[in-house]
Amino acid sequence: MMAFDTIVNLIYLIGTLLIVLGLRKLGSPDTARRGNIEAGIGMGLGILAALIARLPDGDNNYGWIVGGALVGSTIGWVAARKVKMTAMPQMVSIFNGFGGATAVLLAMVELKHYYDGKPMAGTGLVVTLAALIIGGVSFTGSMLAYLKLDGKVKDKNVTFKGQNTVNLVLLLIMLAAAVYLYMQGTRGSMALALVVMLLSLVYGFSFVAPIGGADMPVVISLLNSFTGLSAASAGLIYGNLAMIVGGIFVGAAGTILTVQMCNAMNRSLFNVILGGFGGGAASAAGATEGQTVRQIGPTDLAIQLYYSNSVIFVPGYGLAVAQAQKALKELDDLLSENGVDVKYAIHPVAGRMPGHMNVLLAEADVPYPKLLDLDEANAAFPNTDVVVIVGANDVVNPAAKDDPSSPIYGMPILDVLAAKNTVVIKRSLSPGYAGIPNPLFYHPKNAMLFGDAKAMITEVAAEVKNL
Amino acid sequence: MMAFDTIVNLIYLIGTLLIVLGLRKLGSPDTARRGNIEAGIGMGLGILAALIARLPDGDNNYGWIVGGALVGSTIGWVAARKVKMTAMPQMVSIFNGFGGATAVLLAMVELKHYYDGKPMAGTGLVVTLAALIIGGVSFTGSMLAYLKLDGKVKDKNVTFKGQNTVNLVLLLIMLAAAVYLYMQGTRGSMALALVVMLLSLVYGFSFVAPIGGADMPVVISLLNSFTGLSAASAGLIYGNLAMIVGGIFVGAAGTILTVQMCNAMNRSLFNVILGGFGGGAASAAGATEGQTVRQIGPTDLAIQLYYSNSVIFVPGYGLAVAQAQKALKELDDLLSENGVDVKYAIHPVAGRMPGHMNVLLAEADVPYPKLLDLDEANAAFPNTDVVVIVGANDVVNPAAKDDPSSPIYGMPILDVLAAKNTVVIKRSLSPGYAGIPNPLFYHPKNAMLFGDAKAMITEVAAEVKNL
Amino acid sequence: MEDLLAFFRDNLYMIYILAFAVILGFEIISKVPTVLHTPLMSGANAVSGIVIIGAILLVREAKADDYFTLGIGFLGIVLGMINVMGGFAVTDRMLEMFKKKKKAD
Amino acid sequence: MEDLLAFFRDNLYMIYILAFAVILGFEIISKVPTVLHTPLMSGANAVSGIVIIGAILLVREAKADDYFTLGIGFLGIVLGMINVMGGFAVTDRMLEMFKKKKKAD
Ligand SMILES: NC(=O)c1ccc[n+]([C@@H]2O[C@H](COP(=O)([O-])OP(=O)(O)OC[C@H]3O[C@@H](n4cnc5c(N)ncnc54)[C@H](OP(=O)(O)O)[C@@H]3O)[C@@H](O)[C@H]2O)c1
Ligand SMILES: NC(=O)c1ccc[n+]([C@@H]2O[C@H](COP(=O)([O-])OP(=O)(O)OC[C@H]3O[C@@H](n4cnc5c(N)ncnc54)[C@H](OP(=O)(O)O)[C@@H]3O)[C@@H](O)[C@H]2O)c1
Repeated sequence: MMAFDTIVNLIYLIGTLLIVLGLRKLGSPDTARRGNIEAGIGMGLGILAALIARLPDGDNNYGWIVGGALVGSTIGWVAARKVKMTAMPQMVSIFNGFGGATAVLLAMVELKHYYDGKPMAGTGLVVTLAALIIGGVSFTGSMLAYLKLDGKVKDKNVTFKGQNTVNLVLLLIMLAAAVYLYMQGTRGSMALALVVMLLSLVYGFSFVAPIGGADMPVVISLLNSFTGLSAASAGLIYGNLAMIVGGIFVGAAGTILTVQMCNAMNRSLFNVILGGFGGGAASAAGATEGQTVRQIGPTDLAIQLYYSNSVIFVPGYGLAVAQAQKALKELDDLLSENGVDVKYAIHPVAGRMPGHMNVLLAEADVPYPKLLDLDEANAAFPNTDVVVIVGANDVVNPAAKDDPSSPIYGMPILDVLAAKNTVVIKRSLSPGYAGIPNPLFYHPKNAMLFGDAKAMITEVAAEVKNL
Repeated sequence: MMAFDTIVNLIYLIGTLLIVLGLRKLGSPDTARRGNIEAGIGMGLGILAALIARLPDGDNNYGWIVGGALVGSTIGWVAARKVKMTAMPQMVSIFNGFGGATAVLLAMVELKHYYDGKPMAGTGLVVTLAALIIGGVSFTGSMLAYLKLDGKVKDKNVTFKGQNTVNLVLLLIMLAAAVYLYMQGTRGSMALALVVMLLSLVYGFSFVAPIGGADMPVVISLLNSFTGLSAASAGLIYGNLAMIVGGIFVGAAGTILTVQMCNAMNRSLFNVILGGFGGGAASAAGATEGQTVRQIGPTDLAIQLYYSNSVIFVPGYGLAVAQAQKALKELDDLLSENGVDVKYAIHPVAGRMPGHMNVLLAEADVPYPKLLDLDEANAAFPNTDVVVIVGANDVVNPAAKDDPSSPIYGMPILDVLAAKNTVVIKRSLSPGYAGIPNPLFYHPKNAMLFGDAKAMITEVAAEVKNL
Repeated sequence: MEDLLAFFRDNLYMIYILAFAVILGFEIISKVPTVLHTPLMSGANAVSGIVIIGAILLVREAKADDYFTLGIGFLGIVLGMINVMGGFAVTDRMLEMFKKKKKAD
Repeated sequence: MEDLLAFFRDNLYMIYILAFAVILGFEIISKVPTVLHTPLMSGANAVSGIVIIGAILLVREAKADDYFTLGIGFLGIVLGMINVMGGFAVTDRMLEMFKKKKKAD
């Protein structure tokens, strides 16, 4: 029987190592998919070990477990398969929230048992409360992040002046309540535990509220590291090494990933959490008033593209919104058939999640060698006849290079003005994510084609066909 | 007293983490120096903890310890400060051997105590024997590596036909003896232990013997990982976590570093250990017979350089041997003063240790921005008037690109023929490290300046001064 | 203070493990290319669902008539499993997209 | 087999630590630029001198008249200390060279 326990522990060990090594492989394009599968197998081994491990008592209740697992996997699987490629971040956010919720549920049950008289080890109460509040914050935070990403909640509906102060106060109250509950020891009660739980749920919501909707990918990564930490805390309750190690590992990985994402946008995590962007927009907008904009029609653009030698498309968030990737690929095909050299310039933070554009274009079967990264694109622009910017804005804003007072100053951009001509396809002159005006629109080299990205691209393609 | 033990353990922990984090920082140029210092502090903490930890018995004998530590540090420090920059790998090899020797000494004493009747834990004997044989191989292996690197032992003096078979047999005998000693348990004897020790020392020597002298840096890295493993084994004897973790960590790091070094030379570790290179040289050499070589004198080269717009120097092993780096820097200064754009192209495996050329040129105060790495250099050659190859050979051998039958085929090279002219400074037409002829010497674009690198460079510089 | 020391004493090995897990987490993620941030986030999210193990243990340890624990535990398993299964599946779908590109390479 | 299982049982935490140390060692070294290989090798060499701790413990545990142990232990400390001190010093000297270049950058 001792031998059996050891085997169970070995399964846990192998599972944990597979998870670590799997996530490691996820970090490199060649091995990413295999890495994900390995991590999944590792998780499966962990679950297997938890199912077969010998326990001191209890009735096993495998029926409940298998039932719950079946329901959960089915929902998870179907949701993951059905979700649209563009709605992935929302999905991840919901999933993450559920992980946090699980930690909350565990903590509440353990607290109930504790107050019913079941003893807890010395650090048991601390870690239970940690699992409770971290899980709680992660749960509601993730849900709000989902709602914001999905456009169901608009930033302006959940923000107000002085919010950051209110948040700080809320955080302190929540922590104080948790500490008080800890001090009470066995004299605590479920009622008090419920209060702590509610406070953590409220704080999770209010923590995410002031953060701009477009920053949600970063926030999800941060909340994901919270879920990891709550899992690790829960692991300490059960003395389960796989949960502890896996949770801590994800906590660390999520934290550094969050920082990396912020770096890619040239912003600090602090700046993101405090709600960043948007403040200086109104004043700066005035500067461009009175400047003129040159417009172009679909037919003219079709002709211009048709007779070019080289064209580079710069896709942005608007392409994703308009679902214009397939139309763009068709236009590309038509042009390529006629000997035009067509490429795509992918800015690392174009769109709303890292790799957003790569994923969209891959979905539309654009071959990989046609995609230029930031440096390649900037090297290619000087030899390019026309750069067509499709629903992108911030990533081609020259203010990031020229204007030290701009909030995006310092962010590396696609330097499209190095090309002979540029055309921007978007619906209006309104600003993008960072909420700042774009001098490119008013540049003599540039022409604007106003309209929905998909509609316009389709029209241009039709015109090219007629030529 | 419990508290004291815990503090000692915490010191060990912090020491170990500092070592790990220090080595991590060693991997990036900006933080490398700080990383080394941090790892050193970590080691210091480990030693401190070992000095103050409470032990079950023993007389402490601090006199002996302090004495030994003083002698050892003084020797180590003076040797490290006095050694010439070019002789660093030799030094490292000796140091590494001493680490292995320490493990051997520990193991022998523990065995003596064991046979004298002191009990050992279940796995104690296994790990003691492991420390003994791994340490022994590392010791003599490192010593021979040192002798080879220093030129005190020539490859041909220690190689013979069928050596690899002999080595395999030796390895098996050594392992068999160790297993036998283990099986004997308390019935073993110091005499037998001495036999095992001698076998490991002999095997260490014979293991390194067939490996080419120029591959010694790779071998040292491998032997270093052995020393780490022997330290970890010794750590298991004492149940000392710092030794175990530190040793295993270095074992893993050394192993992967060895593999990386092999990759940089486009060879496998297996190929290196079996003695690689040299076999096909004689036959291939015939191919170049009858081809003509264009020679150039120092005066002509001086004029050519003086009237060029851009010159790139390609330093190689011959530059290191001739100690010509200072002379080259002087020539650079003279040319730069006269408006010639001078750069240096650094191949990653030029010379005999990684970073060899960078270190040498840094020693001669060549500013960093003048150094081009492989890709930068290959991009710069097409716009370069003259490329002067100083004591380099393999790293500019076009056969690596053109000739699939060449043993270095596939190794990335400096593509100097893309430049307008090339000049090679070396003493003869004899091959370099890989032992293969170099078609570059016979190329119409190329001229040879025969002579010692330092002498020739100094002459050219003198001629430039006279112009 | 005494408490803290006692904690360190009793959990020395655990602390080594935690420290290494943290360093590994940092080390593995730093230097990952931007395009892989989203799949990585999603993969890490799936792994954080490891809390499901706790829910399984909770239910197994419960008495068969302890409907409070069983009910909450069941809910925990459902939610945790959605996190795990959905997380890995969605990550795989994202990476499928990337693989397509590879082939064209 | 029984032995092996017993070993795993008694050393479970240790095995986690070892596994993590190995993964960390691999992870930290992979992707290091070629120019830093030599200093890294040298730094790793210095760290392998950690075996000195064993020599110190050996000498401390010996009786003051056990000259065999003391003598060999002394020699071990000398050699180990050469490895440690020399290793770090020589690494520092190499890296000094690299720093020089930085300044000129
Ligand atoms: N990728 C990431 O990981 C990530 C994460 C968080 C934040 N961000 C931030 O997001 C921004 C990304 O820059 P971006 O240039 O891709 O996008 P952007 O600056 O947000 O601009 C998108 C533009 O698309 C246009 N648009 C919207 N719907 C459209 C439609 N149906 N048809 C045509 N155009 C449409 C909008 O203009 P109209 O309304 O006039 O049409 C808008 O100006 C950066 O500031 C980045 O820092 C990125
Ligand atoms: N860097 C590393 O980490 C490392 C480690 C192990 C092996 N290697 C290997 O070492 C080789 C390095 O290539 P390399 O081009 O630097 O060197 P190389 O191919 O070994 O050639 C060096 C040349 O220098 C000449 N030379 C020797 N002494 C000289 C002197 N006093 N004055 C002028 N010339 C002199 C020699 O020709 P003469 O005799 O005609 O003068 C020789 O052909 C590669 O094959 C690489 O794989 C490198």
